[in-house]
Amino acid sequence: MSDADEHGYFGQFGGRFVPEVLVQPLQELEAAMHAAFADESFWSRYGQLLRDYVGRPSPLFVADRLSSSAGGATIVLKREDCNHTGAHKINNTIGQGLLALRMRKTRMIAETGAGQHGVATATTGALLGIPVEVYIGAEDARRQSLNVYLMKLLGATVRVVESGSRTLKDATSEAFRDWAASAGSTFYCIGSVVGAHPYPSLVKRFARVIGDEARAQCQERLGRLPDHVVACVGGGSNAIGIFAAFLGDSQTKLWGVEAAGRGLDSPAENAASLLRGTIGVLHGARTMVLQDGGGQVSATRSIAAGLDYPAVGPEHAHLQASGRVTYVGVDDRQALDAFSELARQEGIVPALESAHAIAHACDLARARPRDEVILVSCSGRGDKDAARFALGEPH
Amino acid sequence: MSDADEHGYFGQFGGRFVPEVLVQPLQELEAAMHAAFADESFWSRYGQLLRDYVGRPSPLFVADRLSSSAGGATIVLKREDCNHTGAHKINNTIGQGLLALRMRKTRMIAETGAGQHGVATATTGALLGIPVEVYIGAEDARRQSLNVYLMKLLGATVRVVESGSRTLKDATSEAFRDWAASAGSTFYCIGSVVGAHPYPSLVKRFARVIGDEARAQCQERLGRLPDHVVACVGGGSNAIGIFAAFLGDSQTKLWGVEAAGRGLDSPAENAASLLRGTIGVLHGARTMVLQDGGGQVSATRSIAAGLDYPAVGPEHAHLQASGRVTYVGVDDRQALDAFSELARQEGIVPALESAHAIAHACDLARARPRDEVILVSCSGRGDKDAARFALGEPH
Amino acid sequence: MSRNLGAATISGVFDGCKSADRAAFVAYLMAGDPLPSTTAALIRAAIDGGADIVELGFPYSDPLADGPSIQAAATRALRAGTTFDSVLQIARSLPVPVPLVAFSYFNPLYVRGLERCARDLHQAGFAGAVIPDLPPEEGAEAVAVFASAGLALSFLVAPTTPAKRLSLIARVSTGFIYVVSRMGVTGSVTVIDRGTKALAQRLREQTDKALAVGFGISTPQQARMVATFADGVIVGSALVDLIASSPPDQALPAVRSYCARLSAACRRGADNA
Amino acid sequence: MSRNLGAATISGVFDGCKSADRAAFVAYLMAGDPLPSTTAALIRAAIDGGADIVELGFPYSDPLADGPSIQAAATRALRAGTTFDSVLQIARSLPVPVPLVAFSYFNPLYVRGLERCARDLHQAGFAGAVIPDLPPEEGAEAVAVFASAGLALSFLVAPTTPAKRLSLIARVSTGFIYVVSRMGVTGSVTVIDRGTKALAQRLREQTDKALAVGFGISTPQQARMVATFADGVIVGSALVDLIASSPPDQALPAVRSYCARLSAACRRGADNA
Ligand SMILES: Cc1ncc(COP(=O)(O)O)c(C=O)c1O
Ligand SMILES: Cc1ncc(COP(=O)(O)O)c(C=O)c1O
Repeated sequence: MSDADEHGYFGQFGGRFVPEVLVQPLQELEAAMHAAFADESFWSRYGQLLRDYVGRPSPLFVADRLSSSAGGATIVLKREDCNHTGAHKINNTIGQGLLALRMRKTRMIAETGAGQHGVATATTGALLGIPVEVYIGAEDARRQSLNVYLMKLLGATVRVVESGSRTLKDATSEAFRDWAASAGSTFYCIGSVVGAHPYPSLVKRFARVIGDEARAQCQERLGRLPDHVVACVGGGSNAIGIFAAFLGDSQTKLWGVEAAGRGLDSPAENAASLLRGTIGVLHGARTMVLQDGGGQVSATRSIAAGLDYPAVGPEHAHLQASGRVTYVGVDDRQALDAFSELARQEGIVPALESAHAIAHACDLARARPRDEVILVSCSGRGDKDAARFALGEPH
Repeated sequence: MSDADEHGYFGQFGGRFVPEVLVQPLQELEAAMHAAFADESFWSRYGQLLRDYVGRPSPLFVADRLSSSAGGATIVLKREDCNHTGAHKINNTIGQGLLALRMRKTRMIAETGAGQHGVATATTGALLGIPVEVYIGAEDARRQSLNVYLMKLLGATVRVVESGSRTLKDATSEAFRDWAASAGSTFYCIGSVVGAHPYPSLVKRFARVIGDEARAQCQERLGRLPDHVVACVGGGSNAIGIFAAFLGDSQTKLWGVEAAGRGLDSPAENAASLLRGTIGVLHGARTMVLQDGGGQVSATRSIAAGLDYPAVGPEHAHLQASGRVTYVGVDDRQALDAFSELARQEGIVPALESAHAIAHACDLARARPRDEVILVSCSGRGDKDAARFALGEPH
Repeated sequence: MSRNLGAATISGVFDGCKSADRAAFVAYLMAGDPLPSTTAALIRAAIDGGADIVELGFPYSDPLADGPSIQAAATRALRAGTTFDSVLQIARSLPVPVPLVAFSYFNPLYVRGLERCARDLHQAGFAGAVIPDLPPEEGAEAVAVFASAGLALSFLVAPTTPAKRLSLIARVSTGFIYVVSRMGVTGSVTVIDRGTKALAQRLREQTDKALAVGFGISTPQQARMVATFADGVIVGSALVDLIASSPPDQALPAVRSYCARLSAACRRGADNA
Repeated sequence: MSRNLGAATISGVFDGCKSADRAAFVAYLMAGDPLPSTTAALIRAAIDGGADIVELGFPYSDPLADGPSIQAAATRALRAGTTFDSVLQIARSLPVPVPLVAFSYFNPLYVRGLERCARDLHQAGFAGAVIPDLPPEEGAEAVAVFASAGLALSFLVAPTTPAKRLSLIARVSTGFIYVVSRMGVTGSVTVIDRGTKALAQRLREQTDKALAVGFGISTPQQARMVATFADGVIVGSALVDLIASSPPDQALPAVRSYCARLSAACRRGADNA
């Protein structure tokens, strides 16, 4: 296992590089997190909401037609797209929302890129009766107008960020700035396994329901563990969530898929922090960062807004360094092909983020025998992307 | 119980009023239906797909905040919005798709209004490897561009119908015309408990998983049956599906909610076939029809495209006549209010169709004590409607 | 049956044609298309051209058995304000009685009341009716009501109709039996289904009633072919299209000459090979 | 500590001000804003106006601790091509040595390498540094490296800093301790938080090191109030805004006169009540 040490480090990655105003709020959060994790009533309320509200367990689906069309190993999908709000993000926001209630915070803030985490947080706020404000880059707000509408409909205040590259990284910075001024009353509900300690550990704990369920389902339905587990990596929460359960299964190969955008070798045209980044510090953690030689954070680009982030959760940097997980890139074109392919072969329209994982799974399947099992995290549904394309956005 | 007699009649409603070319295909379908229903392997494959693909059982969710805000009885939601593709329609299309495979049909056709049944059929076709063509009125295609995009993405051919009022009724007529010419090879996958015998019985059988699950969940979670069950009625499949399990529970009051559009008393501005229709024959069945004195079918209007149909399943006409179910109208404005209210109070964005049922449930709740239980069929999610509004369509 | 004047009239027409070694030519027109006021003259033109029977369509909002041509004609007629009563009025206004068959979907009849409809149709001069979406299983009441009003009621058979139902339909039909020449809805086609002849022959084994073939016939060649094995040839969509595409002042002569060519094609003699 | 020339220089300035019964006035400027070529003159103007210490901001793409004014200044500076090296160049180009403190986020320092940064800053004439996103728990290496390069390293305390950490920060800071006057990020406010004085007093119980208060101070009135309990008054966003809003040819006199008013407000004598 690779949990964080007491200072929030996974190997050399992680930590808490934040302005002094945020140190005490993070310590308070850390203490509350440990208390909640040790409290059975917390988990029972969490489990109840995951079942009755989110609709868990999410299905495990053997994608026979996709497997045949890829022409090789058996591809199995963990269907986070079936969750309420359509992605894995809600597993995390409900956990953090319950923690916010325990901490008697009266307001939640969040950053969002694709809008999925924003919608999940707005949803959780409505469910638990906590007012929510969501920061979103102006560029993303334009690309994800459906999710912006949904957040407002759910009662959240949407704050459009015009600074920097006007995408997820800037929305995240803005959320941290808000929190610096409001931490007494406000819970910052971060959307992935990124940020300063204890966030990567906190988010991981709520994401790992994906892997825990999938591992048990594989054993029950297939009578065995998968040979491969594949997940896309933006900040890295769905990937950590599914990997967590398999880290100890040394025969199971783990694959993280980064967004290669217009190509891994086109600087500022991809979002492959692990494959093309260098060690740096962003949003409170030491991790792999896409940046120039002077430490200025680079612009990124991916067709999947949820992967369009220049850093990655520190645990992934560690899993890369340790060699336990192999990271690969899938570009826009390949992701779009997988998006249509899964729709046509199985009637499942995946999020473009998830389509990156599907694309790699098909690649893996091609060369392998039918009795090898490839488990893929289908982290979300693609309605948000279909809405963009239905509006005529080119793809 | 109120199943159809051998001629497909529920009391005086139902039957098979179709052109001669369709009689034999309907007889063939009826025979295949009975054979499938008697075959355990059919149900086991169906149950497996509902679990691993659709994500059933769908949750039962106690809407505490909505109940408090309505200020009375306890509202409980049956969450068909959590199903893959976002509505109850998929329960039916998967059943019919499996039947199409049994009958060795090589093509499926469907009509659609809101696009939900079209998406569900396209999805099922992709899943089972059956080519699909979907008829949709030109007016609906314009209103539901997201769903049109999704159907195409799923590999279906979308046929836009320019005849008549260019809405669901005309798409249905067109599907029947197609089937008249193609029944040898083609399965007509109808989207609700309407049409000629055996369709109302066939669709009911696949819809009743809603009520069977909900009844068991109520007993397990609440230790009792609901006092009221509420569902919206377009063609009537989600309503029949949830009512079916409770018809024998005489203490449980059943409510069907029709679309009152711009008002029950504005002719051609609502879609309340049971409340404002007269007995007639449409699409093969004797039922309640919105029509003029000369038997010409009226134009209808509802903000919910899925309710915008001038007739209703014959079993509902019977349940109205027998008094077992009470039918009421909810207008556009009330449905829109319920749409926002559920979003804000519980973080659930319902389909506008389902919002009609929510609105009536809130009305019922208001006057009643907290220990009364109102079970509502939340038949679908509202992303399709949010997409329309996000594009600036007025509401 | 002998008391059914309408059925007798229709049978008489078929008998007359048979004696003349020809098939009866049945012309279908949509009442009220393009206007209620133009229909009577179009009927006369068809008769002048040689139509032996006129099938008069009652426009309906949801004509499930019709293809685009007749759907569009119904839409035009309804937009022009055509109602059940105005179609009756058209029939009554014809100067000489012609053998008229009402073609109406079931719902307008059902809503008006079957008894009232039968009475009204009879009084307006109709000899019989075809209800394209009423199979005999649902038609018991209509059969009784129309018979006692002295109106023929013709049911349809289709290529898929199983043997058992063929004899049922043969039994309950009066006037003639409508043989649908192919799977599908009304509308012109380029080739008449090869199975139609076999279907007519199977039916012939069950009944002596007249068999009229329709759905898809549009050319004299097709009519000639069908006339070799059927008692009647029904042409609808092609005629409706012709009216729709003719300039208003040329519709009547166009209908007359088109009907004349079709009527000629219905002759079976050696001169018509 | 006595070998840390930078820390000694900075302490010297604070000592001098104390003797003069005034708080030190620390002026923050963003290097490279609006252009790398204008910064040296702006620094001179601030010094001419009476700045005792200049904090020079290194522009960074993701300035988490800064409000809109300084974010925008960083964006302008980066767009103008400002790099770490060009800031060093600006510092080296100043004609007379002034007490300069580098204000940089951690990442650019980390990526360049802490040892190299410390050496470069020292050689360019900086006396010390503030790293706003480096809490002491993560700062052990920076503390050692900067100390051995002869540079002061000032950590920040905030209203929420618990007592235990106050003493840690007091212990590891050199040159001065940066007292953040409120929760939040940089940017002008209308009222200085009442807790700031109490925070300074709590800190004073732990250390004799100079305490400079910043975040939000923009008017002479505010400076005067803060000067009553702090050893230094830091003004940043207001100065950055002034430069951004001045016509190019008036920025230098505007900065000079604004600094003069702030510097005057830092006097504690009876003449300044
Ligand atoms: C469906 C989906 N998958 C994946 C991601 C990437 O996030 P993470 O890497 O934290 O799972 C997102 C982010 O919005 C998402 O919406
Ligand atoms: C979500 C939803 N609910 C209800 C309906 C109405 O159909 P029915 O009355 O058959 O349940 C539709 C039809 O599209 C729908 O999409």
